[in-house]
Amino acid sequence: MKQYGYYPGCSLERNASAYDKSTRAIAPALGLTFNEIDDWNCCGATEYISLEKLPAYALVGRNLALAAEQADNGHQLVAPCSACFLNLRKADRYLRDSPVMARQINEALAAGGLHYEPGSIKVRHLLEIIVDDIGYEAVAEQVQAPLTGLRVAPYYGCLIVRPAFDGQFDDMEYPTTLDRLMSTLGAQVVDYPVKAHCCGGHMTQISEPTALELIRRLLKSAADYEADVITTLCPMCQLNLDAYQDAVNAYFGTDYQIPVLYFTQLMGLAFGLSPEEVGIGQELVDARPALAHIGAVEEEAPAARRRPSRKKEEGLPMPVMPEEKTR
Amino acid sequence: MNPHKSNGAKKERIGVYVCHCGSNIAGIVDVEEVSRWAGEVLADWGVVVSRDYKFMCSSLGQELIEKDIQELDLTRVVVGACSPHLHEATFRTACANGGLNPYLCEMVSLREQVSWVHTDKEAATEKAKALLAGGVARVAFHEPLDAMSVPINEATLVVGGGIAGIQAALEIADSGFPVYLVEREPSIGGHMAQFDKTFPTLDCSACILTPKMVSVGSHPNITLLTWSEVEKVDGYVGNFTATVRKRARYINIEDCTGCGICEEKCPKKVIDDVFEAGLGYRKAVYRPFPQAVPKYPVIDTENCTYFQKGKCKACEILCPTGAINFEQEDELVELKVGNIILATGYDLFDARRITQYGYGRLANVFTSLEFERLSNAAGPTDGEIVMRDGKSVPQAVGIIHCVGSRDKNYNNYCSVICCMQSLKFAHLVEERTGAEVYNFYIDMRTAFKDYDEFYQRVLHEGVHFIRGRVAEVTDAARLPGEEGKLIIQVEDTFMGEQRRIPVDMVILSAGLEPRSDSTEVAHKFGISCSHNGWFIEKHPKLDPVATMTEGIFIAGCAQGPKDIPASVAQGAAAAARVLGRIQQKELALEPVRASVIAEKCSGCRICNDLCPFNAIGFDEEQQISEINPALCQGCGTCVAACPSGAITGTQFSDRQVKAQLEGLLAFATMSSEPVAA
Amino acid sequence: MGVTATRARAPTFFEEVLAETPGGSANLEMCIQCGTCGGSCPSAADMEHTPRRLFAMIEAGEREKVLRSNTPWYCVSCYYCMVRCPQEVHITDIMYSLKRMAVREGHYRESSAASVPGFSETFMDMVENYGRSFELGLATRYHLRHHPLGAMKMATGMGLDLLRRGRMDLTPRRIKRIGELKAILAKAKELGGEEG
Amino acid sequence: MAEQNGFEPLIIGFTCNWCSYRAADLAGTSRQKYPPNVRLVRLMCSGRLDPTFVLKAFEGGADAVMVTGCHPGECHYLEQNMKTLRRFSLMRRTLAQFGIEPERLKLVWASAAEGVRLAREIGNFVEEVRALGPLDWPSVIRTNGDGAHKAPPIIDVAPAEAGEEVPA
Repeated sequence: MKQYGYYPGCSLERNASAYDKSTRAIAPALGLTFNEIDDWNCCGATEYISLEKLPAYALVGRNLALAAEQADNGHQLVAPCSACFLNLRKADRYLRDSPVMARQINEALAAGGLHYEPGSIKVRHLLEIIVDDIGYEAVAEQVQAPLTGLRVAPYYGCLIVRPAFDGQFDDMEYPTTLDRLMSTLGAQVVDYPVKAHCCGGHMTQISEPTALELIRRLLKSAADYEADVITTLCPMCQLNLDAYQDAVNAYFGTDYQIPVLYFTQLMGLAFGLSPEEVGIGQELVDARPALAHIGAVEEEAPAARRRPSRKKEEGLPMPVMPEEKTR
Repeated sequence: MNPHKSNGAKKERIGVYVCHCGSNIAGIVDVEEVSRWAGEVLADWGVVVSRDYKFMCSSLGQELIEKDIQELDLTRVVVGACSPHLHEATFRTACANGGLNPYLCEMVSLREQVSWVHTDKEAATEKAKALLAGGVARVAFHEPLDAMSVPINEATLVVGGGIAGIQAALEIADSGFPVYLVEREPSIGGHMAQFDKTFPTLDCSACILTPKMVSVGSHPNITLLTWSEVEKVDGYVGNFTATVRKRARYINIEDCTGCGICEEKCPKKVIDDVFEAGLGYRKAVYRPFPQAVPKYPVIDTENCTYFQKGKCKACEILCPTGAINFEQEDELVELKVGNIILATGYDLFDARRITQYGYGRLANVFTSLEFERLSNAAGPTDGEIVMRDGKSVPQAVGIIHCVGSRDKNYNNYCSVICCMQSLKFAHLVEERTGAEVYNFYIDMRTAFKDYDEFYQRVLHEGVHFIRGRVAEVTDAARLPGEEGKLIIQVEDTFMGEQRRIPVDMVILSAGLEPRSDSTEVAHKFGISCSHNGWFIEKHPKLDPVATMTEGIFIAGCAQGPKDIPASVAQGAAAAARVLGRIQQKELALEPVRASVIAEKCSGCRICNDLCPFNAIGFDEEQQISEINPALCQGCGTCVAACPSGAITGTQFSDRQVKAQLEGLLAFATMSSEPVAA
Repeated sequence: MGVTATRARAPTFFEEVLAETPGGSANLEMCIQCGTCGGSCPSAADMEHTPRRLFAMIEAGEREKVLRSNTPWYCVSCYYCMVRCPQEVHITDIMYSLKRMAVREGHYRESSAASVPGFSETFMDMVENYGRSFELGLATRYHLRHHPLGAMKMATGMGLDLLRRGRMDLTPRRIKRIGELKAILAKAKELGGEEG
Repeated sequence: MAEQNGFEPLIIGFTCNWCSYRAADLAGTSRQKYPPNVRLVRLMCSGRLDPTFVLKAFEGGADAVMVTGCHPGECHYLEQNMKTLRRFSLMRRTLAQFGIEPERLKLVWASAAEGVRLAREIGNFVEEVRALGPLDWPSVIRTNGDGAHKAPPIIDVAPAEAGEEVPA
């Protein structure tokens, strides 16, 4: 059993409870134990830092201090939400880089009886521990109901891959770990170009037209490549792509109907869990039609599909990518 | 504290000369006071005369020193002026002219280390005194030395058969001296042989290069070793021994006529990622290109069906002269040479590393080298500029500058050639396809003769120029006009707005990088590499093709990115330096050398492994270490490491350094009164 | 690194921006105006000035123009600019610094993004009083205050759907030791005030 | 420049002929200002730095010693600066044994192109040493040596060269 501190973050309490539910549901199969940090507080998202500097770092600092205090978790703290992941990791990094700020933050924490030694907690994203600590092979062993025939568009968003504050986990522009994880589950991975582009984050609250355009770009590209479902690893991305899909359709006169599921939900389904056990049904764009054809006897030949082709059959040779050589 | 008190009977007569350097030193340092002080306070230390003068380096200043040596019987000279790197040679000559051994002179830097870097006149004057005291204390322990000399072997080894190496080899060979030219690939020619046109004149690259290649191949003074690599270098300037591995070609060259039938009949086709930059094919037995020098092919065993599967031998069966020889083995050749020129060239930046530009993922993104082959009449498309499908002609082409250059995430230097190369591409695309061409640049760098005129010409041809570093190249269409296109997303910094330009083809002007093995090569030849991996020249301005290692010279892109004219100039310059050496017949060396005091050496051998130049050997018979003065470069590491104090270094002996320390600290608190010891 | 405040004069606007930005050196003095940031920005089309232009304005000391600009408020924190910047300028962090300075000096009120900090303020109030955010309730509150029409839309359309699927709280959750958090934040604000 | 205690430290800087000495030249030609507290000694290579030079400098009244050399991988004698790096760590430990703050010995890599950097490093070091205060070498020996008023024995480890007396 691998032990980790667990920082669900505000979204997973309610809006993204399907993410929380499915994460907890697949943990036993993967040999993961998550110990939720007691009495954690909000990480401040992208908002708090816009108004206050030191209090914003103190806010995150309290979580790091609590995680360090409740250290029956190997000093590893897992955050499933990309924004929480970034804020926790960034605070730890900046406190390490700036002894002056570290001193000030600890002065503030002392007011609440807490202390944090920068660098004592290693912040990890949920996807990162599944891919790096558990590994694709171990995941493959758990697959009982492969997602054969399901065309999945892996959507990474920004903050899990950028700006790599504490070691780069995947390519910052064209990541592939989630792609590989989805293939491991038996899904047909859609290699579409905008998988690490931005969903707009809180821009929906600030300038809705700006946000809708960003969401439209993602939906359009996923639709161009005929994805059945988009899979995500961040509550903010899920909310924007899912809950604002109707608004995008209304604003741009489009008709996208692409369900957006957390990668843990798809893992759960592939592991043989029931849709209810992984929180299917909480999404606004109904995933059931897309999921219905998993396990369908015959899937129509992919060649019949119209989609932009990347590689030409003849003509001049394409450069060989290093990963193609090694695989 | 007087460093010389203990020096007993032998009292030196020291002359001190303080230079005003116009107002450069005198503006901050009170030179008259410094000179007066040295004459009085340092009289105890042997100073018999101290003078200041407007310009010590002038002929009048030098004569002053010469005259004093003769009239006052000076035995040592200290000059407080500029950096020794500037005028040490000048004042040594003055000493020699006055009849004093030139190495009995010491220079103190009062300009670079005092007047130019300090503002407080009083503090600067006190520091100048301290530095002078250090020099005076040190100079007493200088020894008269003779410059060393070594004989020079007339043969030269040139490593790398690109344009710089070719030029160097021809210059030396034409002067009548033997040259060995070693090239790793099956043919000489280097990158230049891959190009179609050369900027800014648009000369055909092959037309100007091929005659030179032929000269190399047929030159009586040049021994060409292609498909070969230098494995080991021993020896020192004038007297190197290089061991070269001649890889087996599996061709008996005395029988081969270069007819090309083997190539034609070989059933195995492979992507040629060297000469064709991955854009074309070659066979398993091949010459990289028809004009290859030498004309003999090689068999690439990794791809040859016979070597891999044990049968085929089509080439052997069909060769009209029976020149194929599958039994051939690598050969090791020892070359004795006096000088070595390294012209090992560059690698192209791997554009796959900048993921957002899509190279390797998006079919119609090309690198600059791919485009050179695409536009080359002898290339895989016979010079047709077409897209990756091999037939469609692009209607819009984007050329991106600075790919992998001027970027701290990759290489933070400018690759020098990319702006001009991109302009050349723009011209060729415009001329041959009539496509709309867009150049995306950060700064347009068109220095050197006729370069900016070429920019003007391309502007006139209607090529679009957008000032902005491209953010990404994507096939994710947002708008109807973008469907099926590559979209270049960029901020047009002159407009101050983000733009998306749909094109059919993107050319990445990839930067130049040091060879991936440049550090190992530098090590092998005993020269230095910058942290990027470029070879380091002896002086960036005044000695650009020599290295810190005597007898080893560098030319072309191995030293840093440069264009063809500059590479040719360096090749010729390196040749000139070598020829100068050869003409001297023997070479004088700076006598900064370490030597072992035999009676003190305990034979512990600690020093043996410390020397990077393998100058320290061990005399088994006497059980002591010994230093080969011709190999020793004088770094002094062994001197510092010897636990018995048995190694001493001329010019930087323990007593010289320690005396200087005492001098520097004798007036410790910045007051000019000696501190009571 | 290149910019050290050893001179005996009041810091320039440029230096103030650097001082406000945490995490070692923000490298703003290294900007070569190449536009990689403006080219990469997903919301550049809606910005009054591209980030690159804003940096030139900071260099020129155009305090009011910069702090009145809507640019930082349209930053979506995607970090594309920061990871692509060839000079390693900490662009995203500088945007946060500019937001804080704009709010502190009240300049944002004159910008076209005048209502934007309101969202952040609502968010901050919630975090300070409950220790957690409940983003959808937050959105409703914010909209009620700033965009009543938007709030209507939230409440009837998407909001209702989310509520129905159990994804929206009507009341925020409060952490157990809210007093501890309040004390920490109060102390941090005090220290921040000293610093500013 | 802060002058709270009026203490002007005296620092000896050892430079490599090929990089840091040239960096000092460059600092001069580009008129980079730095405090006059440092006096430079030229060696051919930082690898020439005999530990006794450092002790000699402290004994002679220096408050601190700065060792400068080429960046790792850029040594003009290939890799001798790496030997300096090893000796540097050793010397710092030795200093600590004498009761001298190891911070009084500093290692700075500076290429021939880094005049600005060298000037800045000198400036920083002067401030660091100013904060440490003056080094009282004789009392250091008194409290940490074997009670005698003499230099630590390591000074005499390298015997005088044949027929010469080491100036003392």
